[in-house]
Amino acid sequence: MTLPNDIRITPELVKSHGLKPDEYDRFVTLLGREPTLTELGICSAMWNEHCSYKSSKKWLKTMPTKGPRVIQGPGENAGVIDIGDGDAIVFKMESHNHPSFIEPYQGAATGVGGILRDVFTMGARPIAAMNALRFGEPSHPRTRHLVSGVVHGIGGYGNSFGVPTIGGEVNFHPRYNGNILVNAMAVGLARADSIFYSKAKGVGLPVVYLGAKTGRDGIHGATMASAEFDDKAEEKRPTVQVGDPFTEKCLLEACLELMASGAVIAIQDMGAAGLTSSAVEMGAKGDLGIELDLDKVPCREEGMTAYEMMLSESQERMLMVLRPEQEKEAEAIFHKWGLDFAIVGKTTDTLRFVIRHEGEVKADLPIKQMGDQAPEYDRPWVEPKKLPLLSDVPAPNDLAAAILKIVGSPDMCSRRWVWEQYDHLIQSNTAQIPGGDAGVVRIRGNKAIAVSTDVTPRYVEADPFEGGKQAVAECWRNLTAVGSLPIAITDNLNFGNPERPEIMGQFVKAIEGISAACRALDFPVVSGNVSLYNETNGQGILPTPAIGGIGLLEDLTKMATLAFKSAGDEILLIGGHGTHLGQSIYLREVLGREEGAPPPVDLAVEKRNGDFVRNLINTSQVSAVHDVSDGGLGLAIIEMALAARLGASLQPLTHERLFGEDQARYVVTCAPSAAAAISAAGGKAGIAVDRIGHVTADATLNIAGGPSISLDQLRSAHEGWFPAYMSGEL
Amino acid sequence: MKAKIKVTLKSGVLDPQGKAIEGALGHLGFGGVEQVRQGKYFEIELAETDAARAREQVKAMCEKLIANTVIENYEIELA
Amino acid sequence: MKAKIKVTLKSGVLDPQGKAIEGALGHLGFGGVEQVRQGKYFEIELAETDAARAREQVKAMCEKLIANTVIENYEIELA
Amino acid sequence: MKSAVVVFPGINRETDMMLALEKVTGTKPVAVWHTETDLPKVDFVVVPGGFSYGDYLRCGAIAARSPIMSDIRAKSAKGLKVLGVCNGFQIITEAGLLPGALVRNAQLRFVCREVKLKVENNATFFTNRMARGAIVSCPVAHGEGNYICNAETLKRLEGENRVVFRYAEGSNPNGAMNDIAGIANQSGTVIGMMPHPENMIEPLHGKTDCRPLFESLLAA
Ligand SMILES: Nc1ncnc2c1ncn2[C@@H]1O[C@H](COP(=O)(O)OP(=O)(O)O)[C@@H](O)[C@H]1O
Ligand SMILES: [Mg+2]
Repeated sequence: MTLPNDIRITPELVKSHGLKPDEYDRFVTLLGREPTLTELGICSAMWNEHCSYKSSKKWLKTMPTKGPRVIQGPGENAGVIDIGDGDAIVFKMESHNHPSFIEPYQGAATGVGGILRDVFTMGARPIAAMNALRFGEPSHPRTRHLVSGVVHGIGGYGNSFGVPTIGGEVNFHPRYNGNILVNAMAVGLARADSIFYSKAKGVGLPVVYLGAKTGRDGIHGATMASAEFDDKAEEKRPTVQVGDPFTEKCLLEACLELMASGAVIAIQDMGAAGLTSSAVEMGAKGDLGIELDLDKVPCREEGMTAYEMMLSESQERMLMVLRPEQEKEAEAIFHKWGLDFAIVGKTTDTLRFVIRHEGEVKADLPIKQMGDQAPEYDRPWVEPKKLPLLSDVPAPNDLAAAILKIVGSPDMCSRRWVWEQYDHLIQSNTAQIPGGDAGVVRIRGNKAIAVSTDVTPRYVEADPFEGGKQAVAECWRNLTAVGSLPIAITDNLNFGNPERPEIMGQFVKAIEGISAACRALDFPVVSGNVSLYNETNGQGILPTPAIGGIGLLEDLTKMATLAFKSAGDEILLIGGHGTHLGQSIYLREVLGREEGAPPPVDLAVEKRNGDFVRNLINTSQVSAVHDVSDGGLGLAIIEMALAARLGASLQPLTHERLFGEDQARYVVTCAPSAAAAISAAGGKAGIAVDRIGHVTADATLNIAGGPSISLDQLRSAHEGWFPAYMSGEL
Repeated sequence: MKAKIKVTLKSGVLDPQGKAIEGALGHLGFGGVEQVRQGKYFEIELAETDAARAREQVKAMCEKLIANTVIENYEIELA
Repeated sequence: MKAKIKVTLKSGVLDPQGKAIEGALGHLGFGGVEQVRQGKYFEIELAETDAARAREQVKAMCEKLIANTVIENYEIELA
Repeated sequence: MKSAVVVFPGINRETDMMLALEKVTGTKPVAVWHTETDLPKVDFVVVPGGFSYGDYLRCGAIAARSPIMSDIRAKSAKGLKVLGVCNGFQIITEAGLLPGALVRNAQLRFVCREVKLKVENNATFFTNRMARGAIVSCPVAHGEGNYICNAETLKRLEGENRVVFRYAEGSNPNGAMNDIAGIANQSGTVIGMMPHPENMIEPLHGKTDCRPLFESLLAA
């Protein structure tokens, strides 16, 4: 069979579509003929890294994805977990790195829009959002503009849509100068018995187009998003996708209303490679063919070609297979919300993906090969070199100065400037706003969930395996520190160019580490996203596997917060004193060195200590809890003091003890009368419990035999950096 | 001198605002509205008195700050 | 026909955006910027072909929706 | 006390408001869709917060011109009690129920934070359970809450004791004139405010400072 082929497919054209010659040959063999331009476009979109996971599949398969609470693991729009009482939590994290680098406001905004869509496509109402951000060094000429645009864009979309943004991360590092990371996470609530999937069922059923009209937005965004950057990036720019949170909000309400009516058989949002990937996904998953008539597609612009319609990444669109008898009802719902509704095709039993436009067949492809049988690579990789354990790191000349430097450093200072631009209260269920160890939102009654995103890229760079373990462990620890039981994670694996064996080595070992931690902590991976080729002129980002975790709080009245509660309370360090300064914030910020092995993570100890602390919280034995992570014990205690306007008086502490970043540790406070019992219980469990001081009414941090610093001083350092930097004063 | 600058979205770039206004005008009973596009408008008072130099300056301001040339075009008028 | 509408803040109404741009231009090293005022700009495609009637329509649109006459002035140009 | 909450496309704090009304007053309000032309018989109507029509053109501008608002305008002229919160304040102001305008926050950023509110007028249907001069905590969440009006309007608002809420203790988050957080019309039957009392009524919210506002509705 041949198709009318207006444009000759040259090697250059193939290359410009990001297809390698062998991949193109594979495609031609598959077709038994030369493809049309539309077919080439479809193939390039489906087979690029972003949609096909061709470099990562092999390794993603090795992650633990099962567990008693898992309703849906990786492979759908989002993961689904059971939280009891017939409730399910639907969540996922996704990157929008390259678009945000090119146009920070719209890139970040549409990133948020995309992940929200992934969640409500499955029938869940979004109840929380998070964002993990990585920028270049503050002194880089573009950094301020990028931070401002990205934060503004995340707020602009999420606030208008109406989801509380309750947490995230912000890091700065020169290795992100040419490739920032914008990872957005969304969490939704659904009934466990009414989750919606993308798998089409039934032959001859209408395929319906919902939402906004199709324009030329982001054509080739999907292929762009997997192309390594060079200085020409700005020229390679696709027409930027513009987000419309208002339409998305209407789309959410319309979809939930329609789902409740029982009319929906299968539904899939149009993300990267819009109409193409959504249609192929629905068909391939359901072992069905799909026929689309592009003359029926609602277009925003004149004279759009089949190629453009199939590759457009216009936002706020959905594709759905509908029960024919409820067509009119469905249409009425969408028109009520002012959205487009058009029947653009039907399901078939041919297993072909057929595109008609203006009376011509523009594409006729084997649907399964385009979808779940895309190429898969086992890329060569090398074992990362181990760095030596760093011993005897010198003490600072001036301890007070060192503390203030760390408290006010770009990575450690307060993120208030960021999260005050996010509506973290909407929906009336926010029990813990940003600034604590995890964001917490009420589900109903006293049941709530906690959410945290974590990774320490400098650890992963120094040791991908330990760093991968640490990212999961810290997330688990943050969820534990508010008293919740960690139950599942999503991930966003941001790495450099996988065609370089050392980068692939980082990827492989990080996944090994993540998997080991997930197994040890009963913390399965239920969804995720991979972003590769984060590299500019051969310089890759720090490997950044962001972990987004969900914890369950059965009784909100037991929730712990990090603020000191009352003067006189004893301060206990659980998990032993700090010793490890390799790759620490102290080493970097005070001594200006990024060296050595990161702190090792003993997963058994992590679990034992965490379960112990969670039990203290659930039995109301402690008044405040904070995990010890970046910056060590010193920063943890300062954050607890600043949050309460209460001081702390501490026994003598060496710089190892103050700044060591040893894992599996927590700071808790309790009534003096309760301290003995807690250390006794710790003793029995073989857990070090050190009574290191007490909370004071006077607003100073007091270290016996060391400095004493007023909270005002600490606060202005902690709160000062971000606003000063953003206003251009730094 | 005074510079008047019109900043408009490049053609093809989605304009949610324009779309919403279009709809609202319809509901208010205004017929025959085929399309609405929303842009920005700026008036800048300059110390510069030489038109050519003023235009140069304003062009640079647009490129650097006033217009987001990734998605917007601009048009300068001097008075 | 096509209507071009400039909506500007009434003099005396403070304009935080304009002020911010003024400041930013200063930071960027643009001297001699005495004042910046930000307004809105609209382009409306009309079915109407008669200029007088078109102007009437657009005037009504501005009064009813497009400008907030409590704080804004508008200026219509037909093309 | 029968109340209604008006819903426009893009409004997103209607559930927060309905929950607060139900939790404090004990009666569930009715939700009214913007295309309705006739408001059901109620003692009190709330225009809630959100981003009606995406805040496109101007915050509240498009919603203010929808069918239901004409009926609310008519009924408020006959004394119907109206409360506009955040986007609701912007909507009823655009609709001409209150004077002045709400423009971009002075710092040009959206702000979500707890502020202190001073109750300047406790003789209204929404403040009668509060002491005059009382200071309460209340969250704000808006990008365009900067209240402005001309000199004589400001003079009248102050002179006629129509400033109901003022940002206290230097907590003005948006640069509003005279720290104005909420105002009333001449007869005191229409109140608009930027802060979100509906988000501070139960222990979960950290404080319950704003419960008395809703309790006031029962006395009114
Ligand atoms: N981009 C962001 N958006 C919202 N909240 C953020 C963001 N970045 C950091 N935060 C919040 O600031 C606090 C400190 O962040 P971080 O130091 O990463 O916490 P932790 O060390 O407990 O993981 C957390 O409550 C976090 O949720
Ligand atoms: Mg923490």
